[in-house]
Amino acid sequence: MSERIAEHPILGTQEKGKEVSFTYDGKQLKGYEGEPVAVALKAAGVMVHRYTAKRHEPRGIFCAIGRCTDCVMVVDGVPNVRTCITPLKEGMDVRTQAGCTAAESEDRP
Amino acid sequence: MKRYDLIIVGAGPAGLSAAIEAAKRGIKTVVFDENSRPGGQLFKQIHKFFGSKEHRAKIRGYVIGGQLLDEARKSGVEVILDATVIGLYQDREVVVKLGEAIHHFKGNAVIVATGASENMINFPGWTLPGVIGAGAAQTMLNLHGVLPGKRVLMLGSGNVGLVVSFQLMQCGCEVAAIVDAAPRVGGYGVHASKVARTGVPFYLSHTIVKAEGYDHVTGVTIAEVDEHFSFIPGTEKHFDVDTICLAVGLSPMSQLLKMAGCKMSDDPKKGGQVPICDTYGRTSLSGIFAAGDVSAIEEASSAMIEGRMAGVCAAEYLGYIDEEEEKKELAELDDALNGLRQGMFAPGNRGKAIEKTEEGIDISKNLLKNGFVAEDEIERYPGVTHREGIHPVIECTQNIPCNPCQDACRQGCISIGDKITSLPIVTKDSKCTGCGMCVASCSGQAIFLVNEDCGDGSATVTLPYEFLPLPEEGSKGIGLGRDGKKVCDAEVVSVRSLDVYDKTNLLTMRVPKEYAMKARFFRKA
Amino acid sequence: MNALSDRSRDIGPFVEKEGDDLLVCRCEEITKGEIRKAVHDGMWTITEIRRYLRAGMGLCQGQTCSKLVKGIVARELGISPAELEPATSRAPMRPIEMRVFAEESKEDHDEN
Amino acid sequence: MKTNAEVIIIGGGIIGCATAYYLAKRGAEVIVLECSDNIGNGGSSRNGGGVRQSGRDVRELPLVMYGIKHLWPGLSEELGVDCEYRQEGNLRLGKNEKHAQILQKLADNARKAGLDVRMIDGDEVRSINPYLSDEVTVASWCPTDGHANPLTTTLGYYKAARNLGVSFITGERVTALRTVGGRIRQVITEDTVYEGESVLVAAGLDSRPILDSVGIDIPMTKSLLECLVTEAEPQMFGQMLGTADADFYGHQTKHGSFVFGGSSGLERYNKDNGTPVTSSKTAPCICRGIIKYFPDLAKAKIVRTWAGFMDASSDGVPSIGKVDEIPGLYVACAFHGHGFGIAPGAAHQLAQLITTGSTDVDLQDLRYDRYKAVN
Repeated sequence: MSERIAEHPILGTQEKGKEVSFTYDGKQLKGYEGEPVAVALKAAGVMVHRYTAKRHEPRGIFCAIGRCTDCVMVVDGVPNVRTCITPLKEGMDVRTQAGCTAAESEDRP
Repeated sequence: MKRYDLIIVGAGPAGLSAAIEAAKRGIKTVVFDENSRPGGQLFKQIHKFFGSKEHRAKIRGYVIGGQLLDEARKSGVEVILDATVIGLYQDREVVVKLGEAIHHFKGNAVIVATGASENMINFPGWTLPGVIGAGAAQTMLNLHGVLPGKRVLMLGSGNVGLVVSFQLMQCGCEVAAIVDAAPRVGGYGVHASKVARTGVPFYLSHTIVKAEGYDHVTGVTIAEVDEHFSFIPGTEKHFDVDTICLAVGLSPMSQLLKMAGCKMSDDPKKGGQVPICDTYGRTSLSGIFAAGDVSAIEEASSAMIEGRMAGVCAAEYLGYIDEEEEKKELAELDDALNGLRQGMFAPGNRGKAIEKTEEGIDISKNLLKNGFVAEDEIERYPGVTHREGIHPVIECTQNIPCNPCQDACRQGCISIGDKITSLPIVTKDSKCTGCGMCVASCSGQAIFLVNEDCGDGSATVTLPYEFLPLPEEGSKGIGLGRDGKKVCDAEVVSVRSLDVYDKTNLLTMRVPKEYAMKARFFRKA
Repeated sequence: MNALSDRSRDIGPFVEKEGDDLLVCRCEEITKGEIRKAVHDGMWTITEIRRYLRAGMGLCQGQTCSKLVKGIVARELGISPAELEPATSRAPMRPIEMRVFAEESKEDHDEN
Repeated sequence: MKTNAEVIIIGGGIIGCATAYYLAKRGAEVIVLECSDNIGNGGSSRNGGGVRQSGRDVRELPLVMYGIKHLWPGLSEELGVDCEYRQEGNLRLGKNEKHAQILQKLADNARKAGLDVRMIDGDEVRSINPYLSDEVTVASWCPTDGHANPLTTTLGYYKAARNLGVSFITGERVTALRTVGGRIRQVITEDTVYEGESVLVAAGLDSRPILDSVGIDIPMTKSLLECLVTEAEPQMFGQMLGTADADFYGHQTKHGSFVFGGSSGLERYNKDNGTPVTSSKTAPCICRGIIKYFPDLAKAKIVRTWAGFMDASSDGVPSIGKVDEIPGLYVACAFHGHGFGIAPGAAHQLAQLITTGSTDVDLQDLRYDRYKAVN
């Protein structure tokens, strides 16, 4: 449901790093090296980054600049990583977070 | 411990401007910024700035960012990125996270220019993925080239809400509505008008009832509010959207100054908790200065001047210039800042409902309520005149500090006069050549070239056009009124994209002559 | 002494209201109703609300909700939000891994 | 605003709030005066949350043991606020022979006072807490120790006391006490004179200048201690932890975050700019200490650090009880950085002392006038 901007009327075509592969909950996705993990996920149509601890509610990108900490996920095994300011690297393992750990499939409503 | 003469926190417009002022006087200056790109919000601002030449008017924000960065580097400023300042401790000690370690630095002086953070507002469903800050939309669009969504509802009609709505459309998103609980549009009328004429409806005195969706936004319901901001039952309106953007103001990000022990005050007029400081950014602590949004929410243009002021003060504090020179420099900067802090949106007018322009003309009520000037209102402004042949029509109806149009016309058709906030007028005996420089130079996209009667029953209207794809010559479509509704059929005569227009394309459309003063946007059939 | 000094001042009873289940602090998932109730439990300052409920004490440290919390507390107490002192600012300004915090650079960043 | 009551308490920390609560339960009319704008703004909200008997001086053991036996277990229910009390033991850790000797001495003394505390080796330590590194070779283990949330406990006492009619006045700095006819009577602030039949001074470090006005002195010095807290982590362990070296202490909270305190050695010399601000050196030092004991926590993120002044007493234990020379005057201060766990017991006994003149626990060793020259 989201896509990348091919050509911008003011900014033209934006320079991106090289294309890399990463996994999102085990699925192979592609993105560009150095762009925030959240952007690569957004481009792939991923909306839900985590489920909260108390109410088990979905959360995604909110501020996109590392303040609100809503977009945190488990990245390479480390929980609470702010994906909106974490640069994407080849082979990253990105997982939906539930509470403060990686979500199991039953955590998802 | 490593010591700098001057440590600046934040490489936005204020921080970089301060650094340039300091470094060009030989001060060893370092700027830390937590982001991987310098420039702060400038790099997300793709519209042309207001003001006059000295304020870098009609230059796009991201270009100004690049200019500042170049100047900083040339004057020997060390700009360190991905450098998160985690604390401002006693004795002006700045602790910075760099890579995988923390570093301790001392500054003989410290300028804090950390900017602002977005305010948020809560309603049922506000935590759903798809509800985002307007800043988030801007970051995704302009820094990372990804769409936040396809169909967006914008909450907030201040300049941020209006500008970001326009940016969303420039990237191909549809803006379903602009909603604001206030009864009047908060931002510049020209920003509202350029959005409204593309067909975006404004809902003033409305706010969000709830965001809808299961695990992300699929819709939103808004409703009208009364003067106590309570919902009026029966006024609910539903929109299918995938994104809700919140643009409800900014708060100074002043935590570092508070941690350092600066005296603070809570000032709603300045946007929240700010350090108590003098006009030039001197805080209650010796050697610690504040500049830009961190000390009061304003525009990036003012932040640049405030940054320079803080840089000058720091230079005097550090003994690089004497008091006399400081006084002289600050007086000049005072003038520049005062030039910006004028007009109906000046900081002193915040919250006031202004009814008349400085010229004594009634402000358009429709503009404040619906985002565009109504047909029966537009003729009363001095930029809107009728001439034979091609001539500029300047739909500038509010007093804002901005004058590039005056210099844009080589024929001297346009005059603002000495007072930068005055409404532009079309001079009497001027000879318009139709060059279009005025259209491209108007930061508010409020100038049109009109030939009201081409002699064959048609008229031509030239309008600023910053969307893709560009319509081709001869393509048929419709002319939209200021309200974004169809008024007539239209055909594209030409699309001019000169370098001097700086990416504002000039689209000329032919319309039946009775629509010369009505059609203000083109949409391809 | 200030407007909040006499903690016995009558602010009326706590009455449940529509919208009480609305989340305010996104990180710690604290609702408007919990905040309003805390005010009636005697928590009249932003600092006390934070300590009592953890509102604004989560991962983002109140960067998102502090103004909202202030507004609710002020309204409940019948005062202006500007009369409420915001929470103390403390390091680190952003979350920082312990291994990084522990690593104090010896060379204090050499220029290169 | 009320200015007269049976008891005036100076200090709205956990001691003041809890004593007010137990006094009100006994039917007494109480006013609490707090100089800060916030209730519980001193050590009460800045400590590491230990509810611990082991490692304490034997003179204060009876009071803390009384609290752990009679008060802590039902406290959340009694106050209607979750104090997050968790009684899963205290490990005091050591890495070498010197540590072993320190721990052994503390354990021996505590056992004499009737506390179940014993020495265990590194393997047994890791059977209790598998996350501890191999550097830990010895520990003392007290299974009846634990931890609680100092913020909600302090505010819980405040809330409960307020509900019982206690008057709390914040932002009210006491400048002097005054006796009338040989008895304590007046508590004087900048704008107001409060009157009570009894006055309890429980104002931490500020107790010293306040008591000065009636010629009483309790030797105390100031020391700036720091704590830090991590983001929430999955639940790992329930014990309270400390070390023989005192380089760190702390626990995992119910919320999942870890609260740790520690020392850099600079505590007594930190510059005081009027507010307790953290120094730039201490938190990194505490982090290094923690990582050595808990390598798994290296990637946990610190979200906040804070500091507080400890009211260090000259012999390491508090002054609690009646000031015999001035009828009606009571003190409870100089808790020396470990006043949280002992607070319910101390407050409960003070309330009993003020209302009945007697206590269940003998407070003789904690008298205000016990300080004698060493040579």
